[in-house]
Amino acid sequence: MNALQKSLKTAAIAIAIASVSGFAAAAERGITDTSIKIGNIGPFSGKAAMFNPLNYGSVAYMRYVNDMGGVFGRKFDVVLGDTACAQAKGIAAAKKMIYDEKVFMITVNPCSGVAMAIKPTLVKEGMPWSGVSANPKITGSVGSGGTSAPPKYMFHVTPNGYFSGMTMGKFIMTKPNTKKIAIVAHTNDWARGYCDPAIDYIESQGAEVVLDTAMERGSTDATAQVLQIKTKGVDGVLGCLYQPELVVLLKAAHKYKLNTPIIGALGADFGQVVQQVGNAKAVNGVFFQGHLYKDKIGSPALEWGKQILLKYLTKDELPKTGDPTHFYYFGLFNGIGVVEGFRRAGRDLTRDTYIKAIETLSDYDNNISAGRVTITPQQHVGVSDMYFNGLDKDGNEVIFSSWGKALH
Amino acid sequence: MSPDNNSRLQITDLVAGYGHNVVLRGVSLQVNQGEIVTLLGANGSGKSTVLNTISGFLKPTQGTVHLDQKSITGIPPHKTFRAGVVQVSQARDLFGDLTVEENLKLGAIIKGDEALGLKQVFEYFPRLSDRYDQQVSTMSGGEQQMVAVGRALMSQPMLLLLDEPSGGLSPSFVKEIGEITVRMKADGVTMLLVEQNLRLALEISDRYLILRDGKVIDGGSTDNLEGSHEDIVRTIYL
Amino acid sequence: MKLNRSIFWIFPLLVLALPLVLNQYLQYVVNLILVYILVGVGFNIVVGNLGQLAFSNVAFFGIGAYASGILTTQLGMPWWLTVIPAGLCGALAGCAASIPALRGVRLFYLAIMTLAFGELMRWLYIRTPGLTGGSMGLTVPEPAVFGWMLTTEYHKFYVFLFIVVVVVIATSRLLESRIGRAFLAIKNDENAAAAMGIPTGQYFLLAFALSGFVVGIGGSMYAALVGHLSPEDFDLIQVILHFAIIMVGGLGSLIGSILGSILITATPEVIRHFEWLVGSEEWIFGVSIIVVILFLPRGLSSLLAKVNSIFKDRYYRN
Amino acid sequence: MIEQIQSVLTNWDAMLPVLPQLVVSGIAIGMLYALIALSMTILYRATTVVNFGHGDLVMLGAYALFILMPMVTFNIAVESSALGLLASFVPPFLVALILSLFVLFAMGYIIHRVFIWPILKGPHLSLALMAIAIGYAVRGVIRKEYGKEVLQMPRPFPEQEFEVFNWGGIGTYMTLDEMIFCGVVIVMLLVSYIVFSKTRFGQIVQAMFQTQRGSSLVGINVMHYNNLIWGVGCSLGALGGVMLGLALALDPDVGVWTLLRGFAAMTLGGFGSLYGAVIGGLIIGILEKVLGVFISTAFIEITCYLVIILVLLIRPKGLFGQHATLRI
Repeated sequence: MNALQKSLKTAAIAIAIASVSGFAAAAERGITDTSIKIGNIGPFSGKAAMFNPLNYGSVAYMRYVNDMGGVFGRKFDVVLGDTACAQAKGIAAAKKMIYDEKVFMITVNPCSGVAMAIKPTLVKEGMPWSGVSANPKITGSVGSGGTSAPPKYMFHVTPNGYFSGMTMGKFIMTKPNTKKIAIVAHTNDWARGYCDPAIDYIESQGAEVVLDTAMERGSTDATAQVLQIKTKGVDGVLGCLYQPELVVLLKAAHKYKLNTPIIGALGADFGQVVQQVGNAKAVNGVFFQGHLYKDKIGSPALEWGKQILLKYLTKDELPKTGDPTHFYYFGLFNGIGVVEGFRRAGRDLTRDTYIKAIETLSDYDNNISAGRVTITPQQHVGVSDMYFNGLDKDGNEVIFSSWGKALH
Repeated sequence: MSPDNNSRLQITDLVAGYGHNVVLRGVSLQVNQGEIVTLLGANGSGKSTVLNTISGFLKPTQGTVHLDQKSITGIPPHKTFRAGVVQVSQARDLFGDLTVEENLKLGAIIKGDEALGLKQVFEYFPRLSDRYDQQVSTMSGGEQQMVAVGRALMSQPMLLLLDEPSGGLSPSFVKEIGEITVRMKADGVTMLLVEQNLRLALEISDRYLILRDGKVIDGGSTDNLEGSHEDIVRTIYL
Repeated sequence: MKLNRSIFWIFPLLVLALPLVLNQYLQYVVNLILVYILVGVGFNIVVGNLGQLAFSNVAFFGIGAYASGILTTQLGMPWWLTVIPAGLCGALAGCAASIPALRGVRLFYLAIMTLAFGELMRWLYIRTPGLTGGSMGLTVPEPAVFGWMLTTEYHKFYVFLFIVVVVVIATSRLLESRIGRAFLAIKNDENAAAAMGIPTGQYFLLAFALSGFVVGIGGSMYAALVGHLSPEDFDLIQVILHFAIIMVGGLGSLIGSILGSILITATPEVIRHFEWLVGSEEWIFGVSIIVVILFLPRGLSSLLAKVNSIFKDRYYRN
Repeated sequence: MIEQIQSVLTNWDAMLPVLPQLVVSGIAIGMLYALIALSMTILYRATTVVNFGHGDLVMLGAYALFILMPMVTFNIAVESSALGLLASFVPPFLVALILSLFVLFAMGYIIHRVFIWPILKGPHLSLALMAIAIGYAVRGVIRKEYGKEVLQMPRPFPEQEFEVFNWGGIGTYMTLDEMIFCGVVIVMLLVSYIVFSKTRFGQIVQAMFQTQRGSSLVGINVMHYNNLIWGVGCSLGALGGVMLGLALALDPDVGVWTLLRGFAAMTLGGFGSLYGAVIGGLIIGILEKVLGVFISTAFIEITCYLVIILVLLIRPKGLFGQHATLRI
């Protein structure tokens, strides 16, 4: 197709759209009067595929909204893109969304490395991005782990790694007489995204991180880590680990009678971890897992979310066994925020009005997260606190806001 | 050519090769029971290919191979072995890290009477009974050749294919191998031989066949050839 | 049909016009193909031409990328000045990787040893956060050439194309020379080559260094293209990718490396095109490689060679 | 580095009492490496092909059990025939385990017959890439179906730990899992020793390891035995996969981790040596733990790489290896 034909075709489409809508909004890519195109990217394959439910949680919510009639008559047209959590593929996924699919915005994107790699393109193109990746450098302003003002079009509805990690630090520091902390982390950007801010916070509170140990993906044994921790005599352990390795660490801690609290980052599902450790004693009073929601997963307060997930996801998109896990709700959390932005932006939707609308979110109760969502032009991270799942004396699941203090 | 009743091996119009490279272009030959036949020919004339096609390492594209009037055309080596065709290859392909005993016993692992075989082999090669526990890779070429022939005899084959039995051996070993071959023939072993050593070949075999460019071009009985090999040499190379 | 070898010039000339018809997404994919062409060409020197089973390629790739990244971020050098140093770092790593081969480690021993070398390098990227940014990764600034910023994929394309054409032609010349013939001799029979008076040790070193140099430049381009390096990019998945490129393309064939990198880089994007296939990339990729090995054991270049003998690589015989 | 050495020296007194524990858990984890190395060795020993995709087949073994388990449980509950009654005495886990080993045996047999045998005469590289590609495809299918969540292996027995012995007030512990792993590996080692040195099958395998053409010359159906051995190697690997699944969780990516540990154990023990593979696995297991505690946990990951590189540079045939023809 030569340039002339191309421009003619573009003109024809533009005229057609303009004649139907008659609004300036038609000039904005990715939206028509009846649809909003959303790029939903994430690890559909590759070694971080366990984070894939984040994508499906968001998809489920948008399908639900579509079923309710959409936002101002516009329904979401969600395009899925596989990043495999690898930079080169992630960039391809994002560029396809931007230049080929011409989406209105990109969302979910759990992998920090990919988010960092596509950030320059997003900024250049003015492409809204609402992600769940941990690295504070992605949307961080001065107050949330970054060094300057947040990028205009990029935001987290959820907390980023900076706030989550810092809350892990805060939580352990509320335990009386906490002086020495040990870290067990994977050697990837996800783990460092949580643990580094936690270390900064702990050190700022006058306590000491005496040990920062590595645990590789796939490790089947944490003897070395636990024995090192034991010889240091620490008061608490932060475990920035994915679920399988977290389970291994907890088992080893129990085996070697390490009676120190272990705080998990957002990489695992509390219920599953407890089940997989297979021994309530090994978990009780010892293990606390970062938690974002207003109540326990599976509790009546979150039943509506579960219903949406079960209704709007296909069998392939849901877990093979059991109920939707924490990551599905995390995806919902992101999806609700993104959709709320469209509700607030009104009928005359452009990228600028959308971002302005998002920035009006203030103390917004999304009916799912424990913390209220607040986004301002200076602060593009929606939630800055996190809570912790744990078992109480009777072995019941409780959400703690600080050491020994239940949320409800 | 209809297979006649006395024939042990009957090959008709065999065409075979490696990929696009056709080596045999219609070989026909016959080996009778109790007979020793030698294949002669220049390098690359297809002698070893004939043996490999008989024993099944190579599938012919045309032609048939019959053993005792039963077709063994194109069947894999382990089946031709069961049918009674055993090859002693040029490279010998012995189990180097194993002992003489293990090598011999493996010769009868699929088929054959182990005790009978061992008795027979030690009759032919008394030297091997002294080297019973020696690792084969530490033996000399001649001794290895003995193990290879011995291993082949373990299954009491109906047809023995010998690929250059004298290759790379010292004159004394060549002589010994020759004598043993004659003794095996006396015991009724049928053999098809590929041999470069013309003197040895004509001494031990009943008939000879000359192969050139993948075809049998000449042949005859070795009985009335005493001393005059020049004709044969000329046919092979010119 | 009688063809002249000058038709090889047609390809780079044809692709010059690509930016006119491609959007930035497809242009990015083309740029990625250019990166992997160098990876394939470099890898093929050791594997295809010298016939050694060495998986150290990913280490060279990573070292090249990180060298470029570190020089631009730590020393503030413009990207174009770091391309050659990145290649040299790769070459240095190549020399290191040739040590086991020089000590007589061969075949599959060499394979796992170089595999371990690659993983060790990845460990090193993680453990030297001061230089490499550690597991958080290293953000590389926008590449610059003579003060010009390569802001779009189109800009990068022309620079990359120039580098690839120069490197590929140089490699081709080298492989057609005495050196290439020596590699071939070593590949066919190492002892015979030594007996013919070829100093095999020197040629091993040369081949590994050369491979490292070419792949290192590829790594430098990768750094410029992707803009964010993380240690996980240089893991064993990358080994499979590189390996697939040269096997699918055709061992020891320059044209094969080019075809292989086009196919291997484009396949995931084709799968991406069909949204219902999302998440199926891995098994489709695996199955495709199996099919190619079973039915086209000499790779795509053997198909081309059948079309016209001009595509037959003169410095490669099997 | 110097800091680390200093810290090791100052912590020596504190660390020393945990040494027995490190050795014990090193042996326990080493047994797992040993089993995987053993399965790779058996495969290599008969066919002289090194299976670069073995890790993914090990992983598949664990998933096979996971997939079969509900089917078995269901059938036993429903079936009321005599066979069902008989089966109800056998724990479903055991049934599922045996079935999954059988499935992996069939997989190995078919993989060799369909994908490896036709290209066996081709270049080494094709073989290596073929094995890798098969593994990659297997991983892709599993990930597509089961990759979205962390699945738990069904447990045949509760996790429990025991104090093995006590030294100056510091106990050394072992879990039931670890004890069973050790038991299973020792049994498997004995079984494979007997099979390979005392049976006709073992003699044939021995012969094929020496020369495949020579084996054809004595009438061995080389293809068939190669297929069988691939089956045996894969099902033995699957047993390792099941243990791995019990120790960790089901993870489609465990293959790479497995493969490199297996290689390290094989290299250290010497290629082709059965007991070498086991001893290599044990040494690496212990080394990982000791280096991990005394130097830094960062060394756990690279222990196996360092072992591979150092062994191949210093003593390529490993501890008990013998030289043999390699076909990759």
